[in-house]
Amino acid sequence: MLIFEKGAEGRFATAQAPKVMSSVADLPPEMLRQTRAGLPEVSELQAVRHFTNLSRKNFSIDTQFYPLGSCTMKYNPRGAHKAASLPGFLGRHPLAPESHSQGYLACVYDLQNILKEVTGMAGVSLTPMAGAQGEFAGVAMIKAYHEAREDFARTEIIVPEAAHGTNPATAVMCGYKVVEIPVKADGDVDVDALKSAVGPQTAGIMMTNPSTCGVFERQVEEISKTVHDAGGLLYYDGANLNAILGKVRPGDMGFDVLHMNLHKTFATPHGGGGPGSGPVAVGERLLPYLPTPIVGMQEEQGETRYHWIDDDALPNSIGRLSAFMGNAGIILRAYIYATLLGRDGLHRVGEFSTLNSNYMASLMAKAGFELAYPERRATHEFIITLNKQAKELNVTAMDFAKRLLDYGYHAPTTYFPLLVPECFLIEPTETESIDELEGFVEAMIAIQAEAETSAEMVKGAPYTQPVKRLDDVKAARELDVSFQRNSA
Amino acid sequence: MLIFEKGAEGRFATAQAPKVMSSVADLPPEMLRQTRAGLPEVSELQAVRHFTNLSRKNFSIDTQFYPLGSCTMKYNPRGAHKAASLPGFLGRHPLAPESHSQGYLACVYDLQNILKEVTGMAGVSLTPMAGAQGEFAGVAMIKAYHEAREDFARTEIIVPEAAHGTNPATAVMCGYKVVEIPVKADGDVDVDALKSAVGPQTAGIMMTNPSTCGVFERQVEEISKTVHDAGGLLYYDGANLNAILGKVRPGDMGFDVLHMNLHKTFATPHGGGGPGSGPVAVGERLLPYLPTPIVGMQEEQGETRYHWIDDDALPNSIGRLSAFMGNAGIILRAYIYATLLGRDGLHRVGEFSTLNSNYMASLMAKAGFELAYPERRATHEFIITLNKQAKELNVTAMDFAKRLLDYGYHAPTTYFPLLVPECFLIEPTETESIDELEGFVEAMIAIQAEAETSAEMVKGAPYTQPVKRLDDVKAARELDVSFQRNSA
Amino acid sequence: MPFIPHTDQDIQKMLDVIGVSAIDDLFDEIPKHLRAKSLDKVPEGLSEMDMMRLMSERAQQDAGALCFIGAGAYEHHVPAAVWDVATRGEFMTAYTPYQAEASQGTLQLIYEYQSMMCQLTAMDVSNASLYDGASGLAESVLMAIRANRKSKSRKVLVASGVHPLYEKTVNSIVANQEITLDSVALGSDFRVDQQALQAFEGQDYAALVISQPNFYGSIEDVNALTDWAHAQGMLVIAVVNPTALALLVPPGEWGDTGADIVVGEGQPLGLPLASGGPYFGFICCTNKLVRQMPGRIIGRTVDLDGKEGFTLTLQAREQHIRRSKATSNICTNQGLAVTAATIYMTLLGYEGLSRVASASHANTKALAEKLTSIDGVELLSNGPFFHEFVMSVPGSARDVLEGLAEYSILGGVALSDLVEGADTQAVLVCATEVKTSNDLDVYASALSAVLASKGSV
Amino acid sequence: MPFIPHTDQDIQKMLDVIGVSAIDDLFDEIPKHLRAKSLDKVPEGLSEMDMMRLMSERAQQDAGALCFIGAGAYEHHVPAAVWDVATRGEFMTAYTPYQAEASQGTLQLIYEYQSMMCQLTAMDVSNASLYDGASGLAESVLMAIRANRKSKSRKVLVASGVHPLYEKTVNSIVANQEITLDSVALGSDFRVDQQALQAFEGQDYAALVISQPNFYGSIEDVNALTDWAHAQGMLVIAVVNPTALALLVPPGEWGDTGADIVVGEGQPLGLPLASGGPYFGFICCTNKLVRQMPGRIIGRTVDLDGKEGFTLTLQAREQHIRRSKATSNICTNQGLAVTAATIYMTLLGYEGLSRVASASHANTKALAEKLTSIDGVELLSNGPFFHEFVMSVPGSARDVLEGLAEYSILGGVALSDLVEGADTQAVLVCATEVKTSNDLDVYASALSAVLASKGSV
Ligand SMILES: Cc1ncc(COP(=O)(O)O)c(C=O)c1O
Ligand SMILES: Cc1ncc(COP(=O)(O)O)c(C=O)c1O
Repeated sequence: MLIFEKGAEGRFATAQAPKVMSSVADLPPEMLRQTRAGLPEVSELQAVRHFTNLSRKNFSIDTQFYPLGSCTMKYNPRGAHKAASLPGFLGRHPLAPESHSQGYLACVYDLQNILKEVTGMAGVSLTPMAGAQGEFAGVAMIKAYHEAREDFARTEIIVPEAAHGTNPATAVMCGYKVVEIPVKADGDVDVDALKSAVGPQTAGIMMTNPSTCGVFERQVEEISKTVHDAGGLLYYDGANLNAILGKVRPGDMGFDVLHMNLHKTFATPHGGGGPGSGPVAVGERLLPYLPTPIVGMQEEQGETRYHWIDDDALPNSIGRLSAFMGNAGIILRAYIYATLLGRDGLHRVGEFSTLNSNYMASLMAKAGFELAYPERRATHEFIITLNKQAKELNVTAMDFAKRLLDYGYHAPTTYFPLLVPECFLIEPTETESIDELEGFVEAMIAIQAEAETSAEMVKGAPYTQPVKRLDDVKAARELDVSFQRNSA
Repeated sequence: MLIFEKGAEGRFATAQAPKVMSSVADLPPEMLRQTRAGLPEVSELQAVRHFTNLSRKNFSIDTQFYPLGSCTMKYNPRGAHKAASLPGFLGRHPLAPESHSQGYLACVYDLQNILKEVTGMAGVSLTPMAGAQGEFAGVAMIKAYHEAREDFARTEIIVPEAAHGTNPATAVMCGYKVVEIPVKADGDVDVDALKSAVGPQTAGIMMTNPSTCGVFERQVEEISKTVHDAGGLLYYDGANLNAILGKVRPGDMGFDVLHMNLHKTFATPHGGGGPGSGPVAVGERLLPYLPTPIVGMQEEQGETRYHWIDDDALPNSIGRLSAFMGNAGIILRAYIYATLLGRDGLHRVGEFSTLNSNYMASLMAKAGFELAYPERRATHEFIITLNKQAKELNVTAMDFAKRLLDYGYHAPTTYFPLLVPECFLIEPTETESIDELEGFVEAMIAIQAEAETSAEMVKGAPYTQPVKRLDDVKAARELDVSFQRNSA
Repeated sequence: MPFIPHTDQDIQKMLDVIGVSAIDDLFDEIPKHLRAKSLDKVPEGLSEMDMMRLMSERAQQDAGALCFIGAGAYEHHVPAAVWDVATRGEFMTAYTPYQAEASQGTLQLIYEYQSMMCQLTAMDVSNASLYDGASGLAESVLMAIRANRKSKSRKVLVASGVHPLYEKTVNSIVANQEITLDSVALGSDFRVDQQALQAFEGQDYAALVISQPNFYGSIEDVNALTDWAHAQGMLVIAVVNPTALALLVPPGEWGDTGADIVVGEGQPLGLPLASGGPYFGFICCTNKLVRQMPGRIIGRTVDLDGKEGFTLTLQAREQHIRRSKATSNICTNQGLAVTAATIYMTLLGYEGLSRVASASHANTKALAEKLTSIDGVELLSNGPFFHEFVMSVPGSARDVLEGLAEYSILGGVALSDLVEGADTQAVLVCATEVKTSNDLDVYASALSAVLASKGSV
Repeated sequence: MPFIPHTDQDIQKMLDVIGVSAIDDLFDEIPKHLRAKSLDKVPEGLSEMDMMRLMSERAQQDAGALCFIGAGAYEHHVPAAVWDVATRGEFMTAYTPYQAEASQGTLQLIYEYQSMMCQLTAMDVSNASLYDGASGLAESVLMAIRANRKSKSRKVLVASGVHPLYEKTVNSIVANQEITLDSVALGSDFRVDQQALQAFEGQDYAALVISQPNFYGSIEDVNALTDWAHAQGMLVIAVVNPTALALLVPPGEWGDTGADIVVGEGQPLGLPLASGGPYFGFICCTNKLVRQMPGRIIGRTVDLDGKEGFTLTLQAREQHIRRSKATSNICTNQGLAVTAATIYMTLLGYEGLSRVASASHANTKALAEKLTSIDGVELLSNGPFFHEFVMSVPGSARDVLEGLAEYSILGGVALSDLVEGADTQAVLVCATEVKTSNDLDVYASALSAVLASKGSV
């Protein structure tokens, strides 16, 4: 039942409002609202109960294994949440003077440095509010770079076909044309195709490495040389940074700019869809274009003072991407996570996420599931294809995914990347124990057996969730996206 | 699966321990533990996931209507929890000097005064840690009173048969003999029986009013006179104070001493079984015997100073009941609750809890359920008896209770008070909306229909909970109260 | 190993199954010379206890001031229940509800959120959130350009009472698509100058951006502006404060036909100031424009048994389906902030939100009176205002604010810090419902003291 | 109406169904002259916002000191996850698990708690909690009196290293049943004086109470004490600190046959200092004594389908069944505190708890060295100690502590405040793992300064 259907006219959580209704008689009457907005009218208990019960209808890391590929659903340390929620942090106004901001600025400054070190880049701006905005910032910097050199001919961004949807969408938002290049059967980019695609019209390439195919792009140096020789720049989509944290750095691979997804690699909570944080890091060439604000530091007579670096100090910046400085609370959580792990801990992330993924891949292969790239090492994630099951048993990846919910596991990412048919992109992360990994594989084996003997049952799954499969077509055709009192 | 079964040897949540293992070489080796204690060995994620999922197996106020009679399961304001969890309160050591305790002491002092006012008594001590300890303190004060007067002949405490089990158990803990007196068919105490029970051996009577029969004891003044005339004192079990808050005060009814259940009347969370808080309030006669510590206040040159009143200042006190001062955090929450409600709000508690209860009673009577005391007003709770259903359909109160769980309602208190067969003691509380009350009655009506047509199905309930009905006999016979690694 | 559960035995077993002898072997496809050395510049890890100590010290450094800054972020009372419930693991540690059946909690909540925003704004459709108000305005501009069938213009007109940082943000974003913004000058009452507006009559703009209340706290004549814009063939983009919506005419009712797109900063709805985020941008529009909407939208539908359920809908607008043809590149949005806002709106209801709005207004009026009764302090906002006003102080606003900061009072923002060319004596001040009348007095006497000690210059 | 959801329509409908015309009519069975007037002395209600402000100010008054007090309540790092999970509504707002099927969360958790306590203490059985350590000791004494079949004595012997406030509490409770406590004197090393003990040889006591470490922080020779008591036909009641159990021989292994009853304060297991509560008392015993155990016990069993499940068991010991014949009157216990402790023990594990214990010990040793290197300060604890020691300061301990408090250092407790007749120069000091070496230095220099300013007298 919707919260709107639970109320009664005139009911509200009285303790939550200022005691008296102050007069607004001084405001122009024609500017005043005439109709009551139909917000819910419930008691505090009704509100708490409603939303508590709603929450119980979710899968989450805290309740289930959630191996959603490309999303790095690792444990979100509760300590990070607690520390970031200290009153001093929650109460700080974004425009508070620097004299009242040294604590917060210190954290931002320290995180900038940590991210520089783990990416091997020269500068960092934390302001982008998610991966996609980080991409935007990165491509906008590439554009600013070419324009500063009066190189206006560069109108194309190259994107491998396995790329995440945000990559081409971002390129277009930055005013570029998108050129897609194919990925080979072994998961690596088709470098020949790349070579024939590059030219004086090439502004740059957007790449993920490891790619969304769950393999490490082995020709990264050749790709780098090809694009650079053509005068383009290399963008690194850092959504998969978890795989290589501490093992290889984007800066060392030849990338000019990248974004990170702090909500993935740096373990900040995903919040049912966000907020995230998508800092950008750049090499020397792009330093002047970093989005603002950034935090700088000065030592003065033994005293450390942190200060904002804004457009005035960085006149060629691509500018501001949010009113203030992005998702400050997520930045804090990421900083805390890095502080808890330290250099050794960050180094281990790549190792153990890769170990977990390869272990699962091995178990699944041994159990007869088809790996999309059987000759390759898995990175922090790997792909299986259920194409055979779809063809022979008429049980699709979607069916396996839904049935997994009945076994208490969140489904992996399905049908992405698009180039592998009936695929599961499986990312266990380093924080899951061997028991969970094995449990998931056992569930898959059990579902395979079910698919062979009772395909219809599997196709009807899930059975144990608050709802059965939903009618998406109806949802789009008979659009109902807002409750109307009389539509109930 | 038990948490012990999820671990692996050597695993633990590393971030939670001091970094280095310090040496204990200076301690006598024969005093050092030789065997590792078999605590769980799990990661932080495993721990969070395990206990989060365990919590999801509970009914609670935050998730369900929970009309457990005699327990006052009302909404626990989240604001009270938040304020009581402020670092200044959580960090205060119980033995901190008064100079560093004025904030906390002020809250205690204010609550003492509020409780005096709502009970109509002369003095309050907040130290008892739950209702039963409050009872203990109260009866111990009665004993101290008689002994101070060298009246050693008083060896009996009178208790109506409807009394809560803690009443007789407490009397015995205080070294008294228990004399039970009957309750009449209309729910009131049998005053004739009382009159013949009292005498020079009577130390006092323990009474609840409204009684656990869910009715107001109409002869309270006569009872008071009878007991007082015999030289005994009157103890008021305040577990049901919610019914009369702001409407009638125990002090005005003639009681000499009472305890309150702050976790009931003052809305502090019940915590899956506790902690509670059971302050005692007394009339003038018992003031010297209040348990310590208490908080006093002095105005000095316009400055307010709060201070502890301990055994030194109260030499006839029955003494201390805990190492420090009871469940301080619960006391804070109760104070905050009273602060949020204020005088008008406290007054409304009795009114609306009584309104809700009478409404439900009326609905149930109209639906054909049998009220235990149909001629009486319901108080904040009321009793129905399912005796007819048990006899005619072989569907017992227990069966109805279990089936209610399937309908998403926590069962009322069952089989208490013992004098009403197959009873439900139903206490909705004032914080539940009319919708919940009606929903519960509808569920009862539906179960009644099920009982008439499919009794066996009802007797097999619940079906939607994590487990079906449990084998209590096996639990007691083959006692398994502690996990052994090899018993798994 | 913090957060990594593996024991030595686990690791050995896993390596054996994989068939390698060391974890490092799993990286053998990475060219050796690219392999990173240790991360020297990253400090050693801390235990949670040591981390908490460090962070507590830092948080303490920024704590304790009495804050009268508004300018786009407002201090309101946040009911304790809001974040207690929003941070339940099931809300906080889930992700985008791709598996609808296992995400009905988040999905229903967003559907309810969308409904509440439609109620507040009097619009037909809301999405599931954008990043923040400023970037949300950029998305609205892009949306208006796409949506305005009558105009081919790549220009948008901005009533210059819009937040200057929003304008900067919009520029950073839309300039890449050769979209430009022009501004209408402001009158001396900090409201749109009708004269200046007339100068744009007949020009081709895709949309007019109207802020209500505007950056200076002033209440604009939105009805006239809306009708004017529509008469010019422009779409109307309303930038609104959601608290104010409980008092002021909702954008869906502006002028004859209402605004077309409504956007704003969701922070006042239960989000702490928190250095600027996470907040969230809300965006609503008319039914007609729904297919141009950026970001996620949740729809109500039924399951196989005909039971009500919720799911992501109209995904064909989104990047994961439409890629380069998507309405926006946004993917991760501000889910948890929306969760909190939904609980906030539920707890407050229309009645509560109205009281918050009117109490904020009353406090701000009272503060303006107190401060401007100080010698040399003048009220510059001479039109009606909501919960912010502009005053002029003797001497430099920056200096005065610095002086106040020494009294632990953050007295507002110097307009010239944010608006190029603004009066250097002007301060933008805000007082919401959280301020007591004593707080206002404390501000007033500190200001008197600061001015006195500066010799009033 | 705060927390009351009723609208006027609701009320009218309800009154109509009941058949009365006003709420007041529902109270017509209460004699009119007894009806209360308004509660004048209770202040007016506050909104949550105003309440938070009031409480924040009060909390702030007590905040900020560096605390070296132990004496039964210890400051340990509490992992953030502990209370985040423990305060989930389903744990916090449920009650005693009477409906087992709808309470498996709480029931399984308590079963796990009981198992952990048995592991820590090396005992067979644990209950679900008592109120606190002190009242728990009273219950243990009552239990021992009931349980000791060999002795009809109503006396219990207490090794006087037991916490003085525990002794007071026990007395308040058991004196009502004419049970008395006698104390064995303490030696100069703050441990039981063997000579004094011998004096009780052959006397009839139901039990001997042994504290490990004792109130003074000293480690007792528990093996000898246990064997001596058993030889005298006394049961052994062990009072232990649960953190110390990770380092020291568990009571189940004391002497030849182990302690019979183990009791203690659970606070160190994840509970904040919080002015003294809620904490919880734990109690464990041998299988033989289980039917004498006070309080609730959870058992593992199976459901109708043979599936594992948990339920209250041995209820025939309890007041709600046995009434006047119950083993105790306890009903509501300390459920939520136990929930937190169970999560704490799970997160720490044996390894973590050992490190907490040894780091606390190391810090205390270091502090003792630092403080006693100050002129005139002497270590009185000359036997082995765990995480507390007694030192002697020049002049009055109370004065010195007051001096330290002005430096925001709570330097310990003056022994004479708690122990009648104790040395007025003696201070009991504690340093747990939360203290840094800098904290210890801060204490040491403040103490030097205080002593210097007092002219060292
Ligand atoms: C490979 C890849 N790139 C980019 C993104 C976009 O990041 P965000 O969702 O934070 O905008 C994602 C997110 O899912 C991703 O998986
Ligand atoms: C009538 C009555 N008296 C006393 C008590 C005992 O209170 P507590 O459980 O807080 O010890 C209860 C608790 O359930 C009760 O209902």
